[in-house]
Amino acid sequence: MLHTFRRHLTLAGCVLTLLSFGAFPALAQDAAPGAAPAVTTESAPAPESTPAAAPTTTEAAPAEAAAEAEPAAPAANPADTVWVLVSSALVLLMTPGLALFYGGMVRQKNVLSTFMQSFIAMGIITVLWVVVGYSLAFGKGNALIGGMDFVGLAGVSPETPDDFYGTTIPHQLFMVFQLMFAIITPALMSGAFAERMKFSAYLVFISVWSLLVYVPIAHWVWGEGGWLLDMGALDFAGGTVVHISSGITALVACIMIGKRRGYPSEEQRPHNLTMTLLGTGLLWFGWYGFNGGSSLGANGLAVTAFVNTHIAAGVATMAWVLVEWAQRGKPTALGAASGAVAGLVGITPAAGFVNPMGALAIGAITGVVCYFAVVSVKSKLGYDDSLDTFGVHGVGGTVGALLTGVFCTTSVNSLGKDGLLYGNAGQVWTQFVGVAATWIYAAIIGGLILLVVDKTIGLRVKSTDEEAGLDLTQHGEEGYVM
Amino acid sequence: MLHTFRRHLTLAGCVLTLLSFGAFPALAQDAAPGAAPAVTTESAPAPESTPAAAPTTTEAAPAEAAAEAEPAAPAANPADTVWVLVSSALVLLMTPGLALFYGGMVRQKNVLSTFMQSFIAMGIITVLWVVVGYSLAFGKGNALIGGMDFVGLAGVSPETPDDFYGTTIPHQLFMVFQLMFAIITPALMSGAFAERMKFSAYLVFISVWSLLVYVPIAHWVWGEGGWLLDMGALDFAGGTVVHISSGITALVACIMIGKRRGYPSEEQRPHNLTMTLLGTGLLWFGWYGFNGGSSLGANGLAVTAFVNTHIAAGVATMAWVLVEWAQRGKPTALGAASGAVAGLVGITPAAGFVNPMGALAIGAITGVVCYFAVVSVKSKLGYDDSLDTFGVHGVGGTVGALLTGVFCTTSVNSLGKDGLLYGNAGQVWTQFVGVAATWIYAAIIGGLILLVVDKTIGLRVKSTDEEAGLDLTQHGEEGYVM
Amino acid sequence: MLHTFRRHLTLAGCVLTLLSFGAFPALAQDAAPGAAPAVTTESAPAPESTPAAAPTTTEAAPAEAAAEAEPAAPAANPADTVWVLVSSALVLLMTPGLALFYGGMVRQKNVLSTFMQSFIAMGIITVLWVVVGYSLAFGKGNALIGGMDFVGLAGVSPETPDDFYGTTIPHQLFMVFQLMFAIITPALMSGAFAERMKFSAYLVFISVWSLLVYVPIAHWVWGEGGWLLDMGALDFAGGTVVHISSGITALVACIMIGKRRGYPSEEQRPHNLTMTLLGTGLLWFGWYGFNGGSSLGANGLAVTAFVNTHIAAGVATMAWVLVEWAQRGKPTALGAASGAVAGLVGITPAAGFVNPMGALAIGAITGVVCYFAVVSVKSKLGYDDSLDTFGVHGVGGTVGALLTGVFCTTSVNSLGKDGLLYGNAGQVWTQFVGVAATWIYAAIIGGLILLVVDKTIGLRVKSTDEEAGLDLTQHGEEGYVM
Amino acid sequence: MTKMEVIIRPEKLEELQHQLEEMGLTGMTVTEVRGAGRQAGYVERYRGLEYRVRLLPKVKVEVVVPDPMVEDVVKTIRNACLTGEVGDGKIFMWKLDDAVRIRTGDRGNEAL
Amino acid sequence: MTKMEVIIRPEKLEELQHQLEEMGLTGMTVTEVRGAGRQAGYVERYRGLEYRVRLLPKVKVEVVVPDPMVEDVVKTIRNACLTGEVGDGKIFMWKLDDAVRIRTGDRGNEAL
Amino acid sequence: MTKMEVIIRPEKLEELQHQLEEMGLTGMTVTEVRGAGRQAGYVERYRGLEYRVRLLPKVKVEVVVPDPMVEDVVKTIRNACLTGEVGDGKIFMWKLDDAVRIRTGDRGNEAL
Ligand SMILES: Nc1ncnc2c1ncn2[C@@H]1O[C@H](COP(=O)(O)OP(=O)(O)O)[C@@H](O)[C@H]1O
Ligand SMILES: Nc1ncnc2c1ncn2[C@@H]1O[C@H](COP(=O)(O)OP(=O)(O)O)[C@@H](O)[C@H]1O
Ligand SMILES: Nc1ncnc2c1ncn2[C@@H]1O[C@H](COP(=O)(O)OP(=O)(O)O)[C@@H](O)[C@H]1O
Repeated sequence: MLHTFRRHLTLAGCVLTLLSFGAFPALAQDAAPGAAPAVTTESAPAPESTPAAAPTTTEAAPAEAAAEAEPAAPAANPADTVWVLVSSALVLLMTPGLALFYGGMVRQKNVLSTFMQSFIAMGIITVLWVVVGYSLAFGKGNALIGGMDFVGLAGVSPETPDDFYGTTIPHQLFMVFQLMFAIITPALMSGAFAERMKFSAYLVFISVWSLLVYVPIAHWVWGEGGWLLDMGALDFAGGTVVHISSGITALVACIMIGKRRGYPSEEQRPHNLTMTLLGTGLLWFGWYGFNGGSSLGANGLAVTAFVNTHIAAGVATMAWVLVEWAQRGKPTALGAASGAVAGLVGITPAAGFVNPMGALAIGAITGVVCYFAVVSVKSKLGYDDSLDTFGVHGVGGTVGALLTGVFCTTSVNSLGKDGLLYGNAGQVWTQFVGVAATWIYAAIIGGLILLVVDKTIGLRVKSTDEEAGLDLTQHGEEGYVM
Repeated sequence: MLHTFRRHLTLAGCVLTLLSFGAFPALAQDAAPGAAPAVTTESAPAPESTPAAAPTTTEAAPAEAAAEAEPAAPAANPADTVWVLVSSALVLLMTPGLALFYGGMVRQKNVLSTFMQSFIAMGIITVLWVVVGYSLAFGKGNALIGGMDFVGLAGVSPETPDDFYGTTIPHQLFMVFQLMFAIITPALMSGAFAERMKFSAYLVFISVWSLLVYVPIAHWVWGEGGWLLDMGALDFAGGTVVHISSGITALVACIMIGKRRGYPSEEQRPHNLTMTLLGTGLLWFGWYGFNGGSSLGANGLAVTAFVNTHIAAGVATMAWVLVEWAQRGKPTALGAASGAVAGLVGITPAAGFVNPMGALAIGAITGVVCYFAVVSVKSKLGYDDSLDTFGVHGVGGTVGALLTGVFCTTSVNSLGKDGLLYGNAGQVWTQFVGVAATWIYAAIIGGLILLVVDKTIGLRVKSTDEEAGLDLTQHGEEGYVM
Repeated sequence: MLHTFRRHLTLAGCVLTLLSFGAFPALAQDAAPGAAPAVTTESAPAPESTPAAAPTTTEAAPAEAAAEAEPAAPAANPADTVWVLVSSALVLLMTPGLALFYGGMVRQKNVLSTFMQSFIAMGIITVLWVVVGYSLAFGKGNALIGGMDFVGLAGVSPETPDDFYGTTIPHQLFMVFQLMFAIITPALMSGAFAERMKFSAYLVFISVWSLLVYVPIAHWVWGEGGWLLDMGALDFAGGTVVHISSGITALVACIMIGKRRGYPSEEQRPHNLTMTLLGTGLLWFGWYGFNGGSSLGANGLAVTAFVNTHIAAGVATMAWVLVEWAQRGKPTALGAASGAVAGLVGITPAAGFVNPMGALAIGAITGVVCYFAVVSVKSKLGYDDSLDTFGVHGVGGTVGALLTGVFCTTSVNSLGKDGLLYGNAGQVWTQFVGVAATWIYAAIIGGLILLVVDKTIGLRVKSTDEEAGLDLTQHGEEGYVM
Repeated sequence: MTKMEVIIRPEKLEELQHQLEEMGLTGMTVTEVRGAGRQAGYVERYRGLEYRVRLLPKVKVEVVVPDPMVEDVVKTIRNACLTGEVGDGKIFMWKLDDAVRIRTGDRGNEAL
Repeated sequence: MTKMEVIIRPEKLEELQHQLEEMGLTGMTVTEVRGAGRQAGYVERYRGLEYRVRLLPKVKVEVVVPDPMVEDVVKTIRNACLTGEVGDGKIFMWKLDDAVRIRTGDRGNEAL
Repeated sequence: MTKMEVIIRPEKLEELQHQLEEMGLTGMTVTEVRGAGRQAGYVERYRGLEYRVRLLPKVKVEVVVPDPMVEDVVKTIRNACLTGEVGDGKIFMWKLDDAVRIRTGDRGNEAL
């Protein structure tokens, strides 16, 4: 039966690929004739890196629309283009970084399967995104979902900007930057159900989840006409879209799939913490692109997001380590790594809306809250969120999203909002609605997908396969032969 | 005798170094007086990042020549400069990435020697390139080889652009970007004859190969007046120059040096696939600079190359894994890594000439073809291309170069060509000539160099040294003491 | 007692954090109203990436002051901003790179503690720097120390440049770029006293050292009015500030704390040289940002620094390996790594002041001198500078700083100086004064701090803890469970 | 004094150690080994090259006990390590001639 | 029942396992060890510090066989592992008192 | 021929090997093991999950010696490995029935 399934999967994959080829002659003209001379208009002042551009420049649109009306197409700004190119590369690197981060925490016999859960996302999500995902997230649609106009990247120019998203960088660059986020998000979930899910089930699960959960939420929060965007919920770089969505589905998944064999009585220590620490380093490094690049331009907002990201990571590292030291007697390296990631998660929604002292506060609070979520809450409630996807991304993303409503200030970003501390208590409520909607949606739809996958393919490997390890049984390989 | 050789080598190294010092007073004036005020001319519109510049802007030259005639020297464009600076750094990182990629696939006792084959290229090729290699590749010469005008980097300004290569970035930046390519190419070959070549032989071999094989081919394809360039063969970022040249010589080398002791009867499993996967991540990350940076500017072409690179890598990962799954019953992590690299190789010549759907097709096809080259062809023909340099780089580079002739379109890059699918079947023939010339040249000259090295130094370590491992016997070290 | 200390430390940490929160409402207005429209002035020609800007543009000030006088605030240059953003990220990555570099050289039982000594610096120094360190280093002060005007980053704008430091990039970006240097410097020291210092002592030591040693020296060399800057001592990217300061204190520290248990009779081989080599790769990669970014702009100076950095690293790799091969009979991978880092250290002060042939010379000389410092001098004098912080950073930094006085030339950087080879022997003396001052200050104050920490907390772990390893005894973890 | 060499599944180590401790036996020496036997192995493939891996990860526990305890220890081991599936492992045992505690020089049963 | 402890070159493991299997002996336990003896060691140098490494990688194969098979097994081992160069290794053997199959409780030769 | 199995602190290996060599014993086989006994273990914590680690890194040295040398070897071992602190380790010893040098086929004491 698995055998048959495998055949089907292969077939499906090939068909998908071939279908998408079918699309390309129709797209041969995607670099429109108007594109080539576009850059000669660069001296036009308008699209110069706007210093306070929100990730989606709704409010800025009028101002720029004028400039756009005159030439055939607005020109991309070279400096903005470089920054988002670099940021895209940095965000891509986070996925191998995540593979290391998670891979070091599992047992040796599952290290490759854990890596694969990240690496395969770089494959499957790329294909899905360019074929249909990007269009559904960012194509013209309604408040809930995008449209079909960008299917197969039709009309997504590598030269000229879109007139709504990233109006100073080529549209295709905006598309690929967003793709990097779409890749890492499902991979984040793999931490919760590590060491026990079938690879085939995982592959189907993240494919469907990406289209049915990630894509809609991305549209709500960042898409033209998305209801959370229009409501004024702030999410600079993906606190809800990336971290809450994955964190919540991850929680549902680890409860549905059940605990690891032998958990928690058997010894399940991380097999290689140096790997986890290297992963942390790469995540931290890549996160500058994740948050800093979300300014979509080489401007003060990028600097703000970069600096806030760094500060939150640093202070959250200290916060986790110091609390752990006081509570448990020893400061751990895994604690430092966990704190850093928690801080990075926490600052994600806020990075372009708060000042450095806000970042310091958000980092410290997220670090401490995640510490207790991971160390106390989990063991009390008894689920096996094996590598703490929920504890760090779900909780950290939620804390960060709410605190954004507390610390945000228009003195940093005129296209943002003022938060609680700046006299606008309502922003916390707005943030809460965004968070709650994401929680509910990700839990229900994520849960349904898992249910269907479980009933058809089966989520979990056989118990003896779990004993032998997923590397051997799912992939026919061993991580180390030393 | 080896002992004597070693002495000679040391001497040679020192002499080389000292000679190059001798050159420097003569070069003290290399930052010419005109350089400092150059940037003040930046408001001149011409050299603003030209959106469709080919890596070598032959056709663009007239247009810019006008602009250049007016001021003393054309100004470098700051955004273009940043992008190529970053890209150079990214490409450099690919060499340590390659060390990890290969290092993980060998047995533990040879891991350091495999690393060294990459790292030492960062040393020796750097020295050779700045002293003479760059000049021979990119100095003014004839259709076959460059000249001596840039020896010791004389006249290669850090401020002003060259008037032929990278006309919007400082000449020295173009030089160092090219250097990164020159470094990784010989290191690629080390996969074919892994675990059995003397370090001394390797060092001499890659030095000579770099000057006699890499440098001429780079001149043919990218150099001013190079015959393949003038013929209209397209190679955006090194499909022929980098991948075919190294892949073919690698095939010759692994046949000449013979199989590893005990191959294939003894167990020779990869000792650390997590290392290989991390290497894959770094290669993928660095490849954005490799291909994206080959636009030499912060323009739409960079975006095109970046996006195509990503898409091809992603789809080739899926292609390899799915075919393997269908054929052998399990999707492997090493398969995902191999597929990703195959896709990256395949898109290299095409990255700036095709649209995203072309990239999708090239990625899928290269992934599948390389899979069969590695899994079926090799074992049938019986050579020991140990880490599949030929199977991935030779085959993938060839497939990519030919497919460039199929999928290329001037709608993406007006300085490119239309390919088979856009009504110009002749481009496939042009590409074929480029491929064939590279195959023949790299096989013959590469083979001759190996022959000479074998007769003088001897290519292969003693059999007992091979048993003990190259780390101990060539370097007097062990990779792990755990 | 340790227990009590731990409590205190925790408390101190929390208080520190909370205090800094107290500061934030006062800072809510830090993105001043004038900031938003600033970028519209970008077409003003003056602040376009000045091609020969020294890291601190003292001399350039008059020229730009004019431009600044007109608009309310000078605009940041987008291309310069991107380059320094990227460089900041690159420099941050060097700290995990250092963790790998050092971590691979210690024994397995101490690998996590070695990592932690780097990672914790990313936490604690970040907090100290934004609260007070940056202000003391770069705030308006006197010849010896900065002031209090930037405490809590008050007035450090994310939009507009400072009028002295990095006048074409947002002030906050200059701040965070400098922060990355402040992070890695204390972590460098950890190599000298590896495998035997208490984590609590380390944490206190680097906190105090950062404020009392790093901050003042940074002010002397780079700060407005700093006495070494005014004297004309050249230090492009931190030869004295980073490498000599840490190298000298490291030497004092390893003498004060004493040799490792069993050194040198017991076997203390590096436990994982592949880790060290990967670390070398990341350090090399990051160093492009370290040196290249110190131009603070996307200009020819950045290219000069980038190219010089690469050349020196490459040639020093060869120099170390060849000397070792001649002297000891085998070229080692650890030698290649050590040579590369030595070359990178040596070129640091010189990167923006010499031409490529100067870089070649500096790389070769530093490589050879450090080789002998590490291999001969250390064992003769008998101290246990375990991972050769002094031998590489202290010695290499000193050699590089002095050679800067030999090879520097105003033909490369008009804001630099001419050195010995260009007729100005006096520059060597100026450089010597800078070196000597740093040696003396770092030795005395560093030594005093260590003394106080030793008398209060105790520097060294118990002998049995040293036997069991610092991972278990300081952190309650193991690096590998395989 | 009898030396008992016990080959078990890695995941049973913790339980075994726990139960031996409850019997008062804290001394033991543990080695990671790989074992072949009736338990089926795996096939691994690396780029198409196929390896039949018959050696599976096992843990070897060595414990030296006074002769009268041997049968009790056998019982405890079976109790702790039994899953009933092929591959549960073996106990091999033989008499020692002597034992020495390095620290004190104690010999024989005293040394345990 | 005799326990045979065989120290061999790592690269001979596959051949040995193959030949033992052909004799009908599938049970064995394998450990990675390092061995010193007549075989010359290596000198390693790390930043000039010199280490004489006399312990070389070896593999220890433990196989328990019924007493009558011992001489045949010795032959097979020599056949599979002989290179003739110093360092081919040793076989050490001694009689066991008992063996237990954990899964079933079988004792003695039954347990093998 | 007696087999001596010596469990020691890892950091004593070099000294022991040195002293045995001085006695003329170069042959030995070394394994990395983990041992529990009277020596106190450690507590490890990973994100709050607590593990009592009772198995500490030790090194097992196996050396087969002609019977008359046994007591001398015991002395040498104690000399090389004694720290006096708990955890110095043990020596277990038993008589072998035979030994074979694979290279030559030598048997018994000849094979050592
Ligand atoms: N004859 C033998 N000699 C040494 N070790 C053996 C022998 N037979 C089995 N073993 C060890 O015991 C383990 C379990 O044996 P196996 O036959 O797979 O299962 P079971 O003991 O349940 O029948 C093997 O993996 C191997 O390590
Ligand atoms: N006396 C001994 N006790 C235990 N193991 C030994 C002894 N002598 C040799 N060995 C083991 O046998 C291996 C091979 O021995 P060696 O003397 O090098 O070669 P050969 O057996 O061919 O003479 C050694 O590496 C060691 O593991
Ligand atoms: N009964 C035993 N069987 C096997 N190994 C033992 C036994 N007792 C101790 N050991 C080994 O000896 C080591 C040292 O023993 P321990 O009791 O901690 O110290 P000491 O020998 O100094 O009293 C242990 O770590 C373990 O490897």
